[in-house]
Amino acid sequence: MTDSFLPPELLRILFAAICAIVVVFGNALVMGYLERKFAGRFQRRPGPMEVGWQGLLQLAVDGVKLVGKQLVIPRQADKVLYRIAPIVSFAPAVLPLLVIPFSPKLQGRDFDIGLIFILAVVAINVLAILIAGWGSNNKYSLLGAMRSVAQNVAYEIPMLLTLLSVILVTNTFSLKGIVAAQEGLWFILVMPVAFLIFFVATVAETNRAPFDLPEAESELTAGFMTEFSGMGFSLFFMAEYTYMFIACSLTVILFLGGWHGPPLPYAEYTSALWFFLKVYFLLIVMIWIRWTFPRVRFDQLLNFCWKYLVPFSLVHLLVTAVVLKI
Amino acid sequence: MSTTPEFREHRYVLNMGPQHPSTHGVLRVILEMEGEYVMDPQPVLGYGHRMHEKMAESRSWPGFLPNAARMDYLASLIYNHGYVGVVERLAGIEATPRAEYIRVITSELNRLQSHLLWLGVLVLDLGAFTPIMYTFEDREKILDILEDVTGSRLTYCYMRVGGVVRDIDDKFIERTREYIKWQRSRMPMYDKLVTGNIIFRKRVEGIGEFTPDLARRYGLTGPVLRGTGVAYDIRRAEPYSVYPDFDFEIPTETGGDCLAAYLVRVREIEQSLRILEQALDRLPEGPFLAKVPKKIKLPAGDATYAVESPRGELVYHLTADGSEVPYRMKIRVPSFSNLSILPEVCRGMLLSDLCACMGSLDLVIPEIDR
Amino acid sequence: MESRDSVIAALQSLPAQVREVDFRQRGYHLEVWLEPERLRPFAELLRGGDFYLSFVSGLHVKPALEVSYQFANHAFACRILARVIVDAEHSLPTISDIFQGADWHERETKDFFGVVFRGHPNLKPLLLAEDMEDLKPLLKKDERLKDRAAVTRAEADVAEKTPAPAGGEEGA
Amino acid sequence: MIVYRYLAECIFFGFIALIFFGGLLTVRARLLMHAVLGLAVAFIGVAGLFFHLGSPFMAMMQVLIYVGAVCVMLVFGVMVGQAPTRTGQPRLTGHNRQLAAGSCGLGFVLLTATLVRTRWAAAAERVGDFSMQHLGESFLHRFVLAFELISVILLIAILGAIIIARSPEEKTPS
Repeated sequence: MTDSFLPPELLRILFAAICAIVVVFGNALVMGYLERKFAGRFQRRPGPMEVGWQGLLQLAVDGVKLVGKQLVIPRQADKVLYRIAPIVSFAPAVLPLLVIPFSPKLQGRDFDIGLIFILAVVAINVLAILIAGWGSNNKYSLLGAMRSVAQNVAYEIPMLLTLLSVILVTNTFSLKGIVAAQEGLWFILVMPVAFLIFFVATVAETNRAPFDLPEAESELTAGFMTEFSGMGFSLFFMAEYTYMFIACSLTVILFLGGWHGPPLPYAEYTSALWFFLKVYFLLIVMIWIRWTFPRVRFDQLLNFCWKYLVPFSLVHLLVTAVVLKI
Repeated sequence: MSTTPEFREHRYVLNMGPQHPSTHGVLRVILEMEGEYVMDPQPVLGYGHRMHEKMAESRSWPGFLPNAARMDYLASLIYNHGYVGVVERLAGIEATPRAEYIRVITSELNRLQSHLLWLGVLVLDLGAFTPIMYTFEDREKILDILEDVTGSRLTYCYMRVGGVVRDIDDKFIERTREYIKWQRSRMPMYDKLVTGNIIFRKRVEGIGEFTPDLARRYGLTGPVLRGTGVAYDIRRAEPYSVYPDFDFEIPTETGGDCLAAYLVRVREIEQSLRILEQALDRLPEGPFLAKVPKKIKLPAGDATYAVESPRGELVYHLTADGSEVPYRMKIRVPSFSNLSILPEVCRGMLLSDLCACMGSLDLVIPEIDR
Repeated sequence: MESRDSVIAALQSLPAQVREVDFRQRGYHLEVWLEPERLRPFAELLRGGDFYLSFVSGLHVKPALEVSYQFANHAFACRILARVIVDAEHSLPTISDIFQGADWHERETKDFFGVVFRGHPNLKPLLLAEDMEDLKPLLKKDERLKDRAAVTRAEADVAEKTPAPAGGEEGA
Repeated sequence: MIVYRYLAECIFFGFIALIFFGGLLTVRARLLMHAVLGLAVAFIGVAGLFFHLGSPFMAMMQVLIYVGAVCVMLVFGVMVGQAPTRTGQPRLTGHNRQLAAGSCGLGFVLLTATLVRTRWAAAAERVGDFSMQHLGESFLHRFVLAFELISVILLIAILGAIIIARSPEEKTPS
């Protein structure tokens, strides 16, 4: 029994929540900048250059612009749903950051079932996209939303199956435990196929090119985001980058050894550097893919999942189980 | 629409355009959809209709040239060429040899920039952003070259009855040669980045297939027709200007699908470069503008002049009544006929494939609407 | 049909009035005059001969509207310009079931000249707005112009014997 | 730890309120879509209760399956079925209203009877979360047959759904 008004555990969680929000905004800024700069470099142009040194402040300025923009609500839209959709998409994006172990000590809370927690919370995003698509009262939005559901439901399966392979090896749902299990050997070396399947599935789950069908701008104008402007749009935008960050964090935790790397002083905290380096490496790979490949077609997308990824991940799971038993 | 006997309940209507990223202008396509399948696409034209044919009847012979440039903003010089061609044919005026060479050179440059833009835009329609930046980089070089000699970047008004308005100089020739070298060095990159891309190929292979006979029924011309294996190019079939002097191939493919049209266009880039090289080598000396009366009066009668635009057969059909203005000017534009096949070919297709299909038709909407 | 001569023979047996013209002067090879009732057999003949329809166009001349059809062939150089005078009701049979591409061209001609194509499945305005059906912008409102056009047509008939005069004339 | 106690109480009643709010939204909504979303809110409330009662695994499953899958499927069904027409459902009228009231009353009576008649065993005081392990053991040892039977039934249901959905006509003209 302590006499303090607020127990330290609660303070810790509050602090972690604030940090998570900082990470969300910081990540959106960094990703926005990286995306533009890399896109620029891939396209033989400099990217943003005007605001700040090398265009560093461009994203901040864009943010101010988006916040200042009028929120246009289509007359025929379902006003309530239209308004809450970006919030429903954005709010759950913060929660997973509370359980991600950036370093042995930098973690909001170690959770026995951290992995399931992340998957459960992220699942709400699909609902948000559906609400957005339906609430806008626009056929393009609706089509985008429907594509999104089919895609997310389909790609969740190979993702979960490959994830199960890792769980079989580590015997824990705790993210910290999974990272700790990779002390000597990263799982990417043990299960390269699982890593590939998982990464492809996460690209699809985060609606990134070449699987960006829910917002395919050349077919559906902007899919479920068609009618959103100003803050509504920027919340979706930030949510998308946060989900990308979470997806890549998961990949790093599951396959790339989390915070493990060459030793650093004060490693319990500073090894977060390795974690972030790996995450941003994956994110840059995602950017690279986006600016290189055309978009796949809807039936190709689903065929790829059901005919290749699901069987492969099933076989992989089986092989893992057999090998472990032996 | 009238082609569907009854409106089925589980179908819904999707209005694509007049403002839509894949219609490339103010084209509107009313799509009757079943889920993601397009069951009945019906193009609605006329959003950019300016009645050029009527305007022609109130302008003097040279006065219509700027109008001709504004129909197809990607092939203005070829539209120039066709127009001066039909006036010269009816008036019995011969352009000087140097002028004809300059016309061919500038027309081919124009064709190249049109094909380059199309290449980028098609891939953009399929969801890849980067190639259009590369093609714009190439295209910019052509536009710079043409800007120096014609004075404008897009809606050129460069040709005149009897010749062209300005001569080309050594600098132009040198820059064009440099450009040819540059473009050749870029083609392997496009081969790798676009043609060899597995997703790209899967997106265009077998999409929007049609046969030579279907193409004939709809009056399709240009690369879309050549994609079905018919080597029909006005530059060869009814040679005009000095095209018979040059050695070039008519690329054809047999697939008849989007991929075939794509491959034909990409190979045409190389052929245009070949024509350019030969024309620059053989460019004759002499005046660039024939002696032409200031005010041209055409004899009564009619004449046709067909040229090969980047999109197909462009025909000017002119009826004169002996006065200073055309009595009737009919302009047959290739995209008009090419688009009319859309309802037939795209029935039962996925929405994404419709975008690919429209991209491979290479539509220029102001040309269709005139 | 493999050559221009066989096309001429086939057209003459239709029967239609065929005239070979100088390509260098006119830009097409054959000029054909048709009776309205011969239009569809003519189109079917060309359809069998693997021609394609280049365009359909109208021309406002003195006796009545004239509709011209231009066809060309992929296999050999043979561009045909067929002229048909519309009948008393300003109408002609459609050929859009023979050459599907004619669909839009006929609609356009209806827009600009008000020619009614009998049997056309969907003769709604194509390029003009729906409420502009009565505009017919390319009809000559000016009687004087129409007179001149009538002269034009007469001269074209005469030109059968004498080649068309060449060259412009010096302006003021 | 008095603060904890109060916080816990507040959160508990907060979740109860959420469930009621979601439930009310579900039954009062005139649009099917709103009803489903109300259901999602109620599910989240239930997940909160699970969490509160010391079974985070059940809570996560509640969110993952009921919110993330069942609700999404329902919404999907509504969107596909109702298409973009969004005229609300008409309010229940006389006959239907009586039927609804009757069935609700019956359900309430049955539930209450069950609640009252069950002899509730006091839950063991737990330290930590072993619900997951417990669940896993029951599924794969004690109830393995029932578990497998359910999966077979689900498989048959999915196959049936696919067959029904595909039967009317082949949509893709190859």
